[in-house]
Amino acid sequence: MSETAYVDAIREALFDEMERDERVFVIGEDIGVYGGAFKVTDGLLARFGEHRVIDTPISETAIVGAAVGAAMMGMRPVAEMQFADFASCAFDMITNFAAKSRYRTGVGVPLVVRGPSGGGVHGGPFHSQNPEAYFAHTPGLKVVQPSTAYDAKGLLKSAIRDEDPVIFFEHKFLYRRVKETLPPGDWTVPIGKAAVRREGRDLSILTYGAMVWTALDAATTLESEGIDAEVVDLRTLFPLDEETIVASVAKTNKAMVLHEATRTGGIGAEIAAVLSERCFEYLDGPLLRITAPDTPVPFSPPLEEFFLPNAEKVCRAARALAGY
Amino acid sequence: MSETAYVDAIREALFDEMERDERVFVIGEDIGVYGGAFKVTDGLLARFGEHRVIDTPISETAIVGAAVGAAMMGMRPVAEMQFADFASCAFDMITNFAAKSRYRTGVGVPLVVRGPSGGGVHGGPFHSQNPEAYFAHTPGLKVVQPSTAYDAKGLLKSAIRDEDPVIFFEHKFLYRRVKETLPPGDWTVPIGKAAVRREGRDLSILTYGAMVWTALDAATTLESEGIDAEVVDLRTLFPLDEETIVASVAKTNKAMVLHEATRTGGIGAEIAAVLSERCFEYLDGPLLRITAPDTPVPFSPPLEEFFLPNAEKVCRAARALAGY
Amino acid sequence: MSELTREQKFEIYRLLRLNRTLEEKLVNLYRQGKVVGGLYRSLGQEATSVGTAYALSPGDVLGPLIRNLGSVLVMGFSPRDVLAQHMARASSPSGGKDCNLHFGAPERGVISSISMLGALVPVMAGIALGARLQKKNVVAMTYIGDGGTSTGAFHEGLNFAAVQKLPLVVVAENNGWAYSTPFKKQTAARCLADRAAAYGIPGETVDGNDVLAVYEAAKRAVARARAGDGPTLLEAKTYRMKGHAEHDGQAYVPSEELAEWAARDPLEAYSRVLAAEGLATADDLGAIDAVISERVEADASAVEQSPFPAPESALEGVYARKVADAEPAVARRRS
Amino acid sequence: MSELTREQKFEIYRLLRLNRTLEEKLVNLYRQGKVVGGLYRSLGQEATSVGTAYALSPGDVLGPLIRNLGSVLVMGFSPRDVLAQHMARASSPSGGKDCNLHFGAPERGVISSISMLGALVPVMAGIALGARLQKKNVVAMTYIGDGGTSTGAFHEGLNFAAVQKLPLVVVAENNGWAYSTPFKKQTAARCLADRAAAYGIPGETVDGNDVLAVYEAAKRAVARARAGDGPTLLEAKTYRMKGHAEHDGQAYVPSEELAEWAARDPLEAYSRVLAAEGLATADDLGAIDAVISERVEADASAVEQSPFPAPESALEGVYARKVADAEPAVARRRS
Ligand SMILES: Cc1ncc(C[n+]2csc(CCOP(=O)(O)OP(=O)(O)O)c2C)c(N)n1
Ligand SMILES: Cc1ncc(C[n+]2csc(CCOP(=O)(O)OP(=O)(O)O)c2C)c(N)n1
Ligand SMILES: [Mg+2]
Ligand SMILES: [Mg+2]
Repeated sequence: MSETAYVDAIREALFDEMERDERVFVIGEDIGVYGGAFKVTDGLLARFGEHRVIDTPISETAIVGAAVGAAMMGMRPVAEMQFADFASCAFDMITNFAAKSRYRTGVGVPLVVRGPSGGGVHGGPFHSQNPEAYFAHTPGLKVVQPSTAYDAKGLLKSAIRDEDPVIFFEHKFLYRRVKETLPPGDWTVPIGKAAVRREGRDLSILTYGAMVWTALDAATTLESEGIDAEVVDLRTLFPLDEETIVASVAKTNKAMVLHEATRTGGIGAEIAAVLSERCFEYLDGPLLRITAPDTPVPFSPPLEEFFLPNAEKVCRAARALAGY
Repeated sequence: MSETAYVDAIREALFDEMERDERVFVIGEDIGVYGGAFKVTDGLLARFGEHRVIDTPISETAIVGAAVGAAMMGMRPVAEMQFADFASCAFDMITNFAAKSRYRTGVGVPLVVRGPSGGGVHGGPFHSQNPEAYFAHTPGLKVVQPSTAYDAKGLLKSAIRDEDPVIFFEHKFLYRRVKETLPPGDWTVPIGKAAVRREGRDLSILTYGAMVWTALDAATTLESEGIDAEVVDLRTLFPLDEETIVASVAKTNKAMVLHEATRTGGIGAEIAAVLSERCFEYLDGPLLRITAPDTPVPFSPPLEEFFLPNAEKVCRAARALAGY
Repeated sequence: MSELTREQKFEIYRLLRLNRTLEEKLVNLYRQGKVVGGLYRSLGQEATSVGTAYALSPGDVLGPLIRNLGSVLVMGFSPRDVLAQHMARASSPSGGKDCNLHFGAPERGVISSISMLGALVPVMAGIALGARLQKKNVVAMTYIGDGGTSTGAFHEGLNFAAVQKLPLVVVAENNGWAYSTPFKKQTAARCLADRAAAYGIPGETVDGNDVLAVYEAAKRAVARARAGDGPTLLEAKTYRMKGHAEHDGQAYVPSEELAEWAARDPLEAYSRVLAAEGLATADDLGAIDAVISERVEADASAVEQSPFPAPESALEGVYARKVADAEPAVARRRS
Repeated sequence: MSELTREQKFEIYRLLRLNRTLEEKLVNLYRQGKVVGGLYRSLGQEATSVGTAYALSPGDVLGPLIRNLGSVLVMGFSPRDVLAQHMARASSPSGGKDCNLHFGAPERGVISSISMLGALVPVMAGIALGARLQKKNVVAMTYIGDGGTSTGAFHEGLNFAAVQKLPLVVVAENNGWAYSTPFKKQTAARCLADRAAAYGIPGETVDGNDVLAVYEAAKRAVARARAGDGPTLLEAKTYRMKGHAEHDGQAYVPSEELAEWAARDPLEAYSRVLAAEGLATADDLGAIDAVISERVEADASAVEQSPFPAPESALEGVYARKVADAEPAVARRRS
């Protein structure tokens, strides 16, 4: 059987859900005729027509706003941000209208805002951001980021079927670099559940998105050095799957968080808090954060390489931690 | 000597800085003739004229954008958000234009965005928010929140004189409830320095804004129970004064974070991470977070009361922690 | 010109009066400290709210702002709903979670705004879009103040609606002021209808204090929307007779302006119309007024006696299904 | 009508040609994999960039977008700057921190945009405001695409500038497309100049491929701004002859449209004008072209040989003074 790339898995999820449920439609910039800047929506227009594949003006607030309204009318909109960075232009609509509607008025807003985040492709400061922590600090939203094609498809389906607004971050570095054979049929991956990607006894690397692969790389190196790392793919960033995190750390007694987003106030901070609260007795060493530094994402390749976490940095931290 | 309220201290800072430096000007909605929704800018128009006290249309993006441009031209704008909640409408401008300008192009943007945050006045979901963590996750910004009239004045002066963009959150509950006698003359409070408000040996309560007063209340109660709490007022939320935090926790060996913002991904999370990294060996108990729950800010008084942290909740947590 | 029946004309009168009487009661309660939070008046603007909302048909959807008390009454929300909202009671449509006119239910044809001005315009475009996708013949109507038209959200929403030819009517309620900011400091455009050209849609200005004129203009805009001819920007020229909220004495407002507009009170004007058409004497109207006052008083007492929400309900309803506890889980002890 | 001197007319020609030749070199480098990131073309739009920027005076400030290569050349940035940016070198104006035309320096009259379209409009209003506060007679000019006019930031910025009567010229570069989105799906307005009415400011449409017409129109707008008459929205009708970026084959563009606009190439048109005015023969221009090509080639080799930035410089420059370390401090051990 042929392998499906991460980007194609996302398209399949959209396609399947649009076939399954006529309330589902997609809306965004250049998603119709062009099929999206990354071709995620390629072919949807031909199949579903321009009523359900809506090309919009350059108006992120209107895109998300229209999704909010349509969701209130009973539809299931999937709004694309051409780059996740541009969600900043719909920030109010996402964090105040979509996130708070159910709580304030009992009117749920089942919508998905999805788009490519992350660096590694020399996109510069505005096409490489990882803004997930902004949304993970916003009650009412759910925040998801798949690392595999399987999860990309299964989580997006869950996101579309969810009764609440889900912010779905795809990692653009993975679009065509990650592939696998997907099972046929209609399956989903639940929101709110992490996955242990590699079992290990010595320390837990808690991570998500493209960094899952970095962690697995590092784990291979570490193994050869006698350090047995467990790699936990968080998958859902809000609400966190605290049970899986706690179980892992209770077993390994040492933890590090790895993410591509900048350090201060990132998802790693929240995990530190969860571990402080729930795993104090289990921790035999400090929680280390391997993240991008607190700077914008630089453009030039040597700068971006320096900026991004990589397996070597993970190994270095893991060795220090193992020494505790 | 007469006492100066927090709100008046802010006005004095604006007044003094506008007198001292003609590059300083204020811009925002209803700040001129009306003197601002909370009268923070009252009297500035009469003194400085409408060139330097600019009433704008309802356009948060234009307000901050104009401040960015003027700052690039060498001015020192102070932009008011009528409520801090509305900074969401200028989110892109703040986090992408202002925050990243120096890094990307070497052009600094010395501006202040200030406004009232916080609850306790039954303002409902959109007039009570504490959005500081969004901005503390944005490299390039500095984030400040004073708890006293002295700090309000001294920190705002520092913010205006800072070479970089500062997001200055005032707590509206404190505007008229907190007063003190201010020394004469031109003094400032440095950005990036926390203050120990109460020395204690048994545990550290790390907090800021209106919650400093809650912590002090709680400390009084706890004292009568034989628990000696140290209260650290962070004052600057990004970058954090890690030295003061670490010194306090190294002394007390137990820490809790108290903030009014919602829990997940709040400033408390970052502090947990800092302590995990830097104070692992010092902690004799889990770090506890006393915060608002992960919901929007509800309107009705019993709901808001339930939502907000208070001295009782702090005491309860402190007792649990002391028992470790 | 007006095809309104006699009964409808009376209904409009009752709605206008209910708007005003209910608001007067709220002022009263506010002064007694029984209203939680601020009180935003619609005095002098009742004709705009009632006239526009009255032009909708069953199944249409309205997105009111905080001064559109008349509109939510037209849509069938009750004085009790409004009173309970202002008194933050459990029985309020928002269950005490939000304030003033921030409530709604799509199935009842009302969408709740958030405070951020302009945000409702794209959302109401989405309402129209959602309905069209469901092949429902729904018209969406919403409001925007002179101040609100300066927001980016207004622009994006209306532009999008125009491109999509959505059945949307945006009523630009030009009451001369946005908080303390006069029209001239809000925009250099001559009037708000002029903003329509930017979107290639019809813009029209109507006397917002003449309820029948408002109704007729709104009816035309609604008809265009329903016929598939896209959005209309309908400017209603009216005046904010009170401060931004009750705490605001509006010292910044020229008294001549107030006097001029006081003479154009929409209720008095409409009463004169009814009299001139021989439909109602002052006594007839007085009788209606008395019934309304009585009802509002009764509703207010009932609401005053109704409970506040249970504190713990603060934690409910963030998600369809509860996903997280409010209190941090306790630290696990090593076994 | 045009008061341009002979020398100025040649200068305009050189700038147009430099824009095109430099861009051709970038295409070349791009194909060789030497350009980092995307390459955004201005082919066919050179007259709009050059004609508008040329209308500014020393001290004025310009905010270019990514297709305004000609404008930054007019403002005095060099081919080396542009090449170094595209090759992400240490010597680039942004030091390798940002890409393409994202660079600037207020003291050199250029403000760097961010990618978020529309954001530059309020910022350039702020430039004008800042200058006015300093009593400097500065005109600010910026650009917005047909797509960019749909953003809320554009609306807020232009509305604010109009209310404040700021000396701002906003050039709406209508090249028919926003990525794959045609004008008709961007707005229902007939043209971008129609958006001016919403702000009560003059809106004018000019042939964006006629450099002298663009210059004249820009000159008028600049004069109005300088005289204190406030902003102008100047629409330049032009055409995007290449895809959104080099990776985009623009299959969605009708070939007739392309053919039609190819016949209106701004450089060829201007060459004909110079010939018709008897100012320059094809040979004269050819000689100029050769000098430019040589310079661009030389600059490109120099830049190719120049170093990338030092990796650690990724940590520098977030704040005026360093406030935090990149690596977490090590855990302190209990003494
Ligand atoms: C985006 C945003 N900024 C600021 C405010 C604060 N605010 C509330 S009402 C108001 C004035 C509104 O004026 P207008 O739109 O004319 O409506 P009116 O009050 O006259 O009905 C302001 C500034 C807000 N609600 N939303
Ligand atoms: C706010 C925002 N949304 C989306 C994008 C992605 N994007 C970059 S260029 C572009 C098209 C721009 O079209 P237009 O404004 O007409 O300029 P042109 O490319 O034609 O010069 C888009 C959608 C962006 N840069 N900013
Ligand atoms: Mg108004
Ligand atoms: Mg274009």
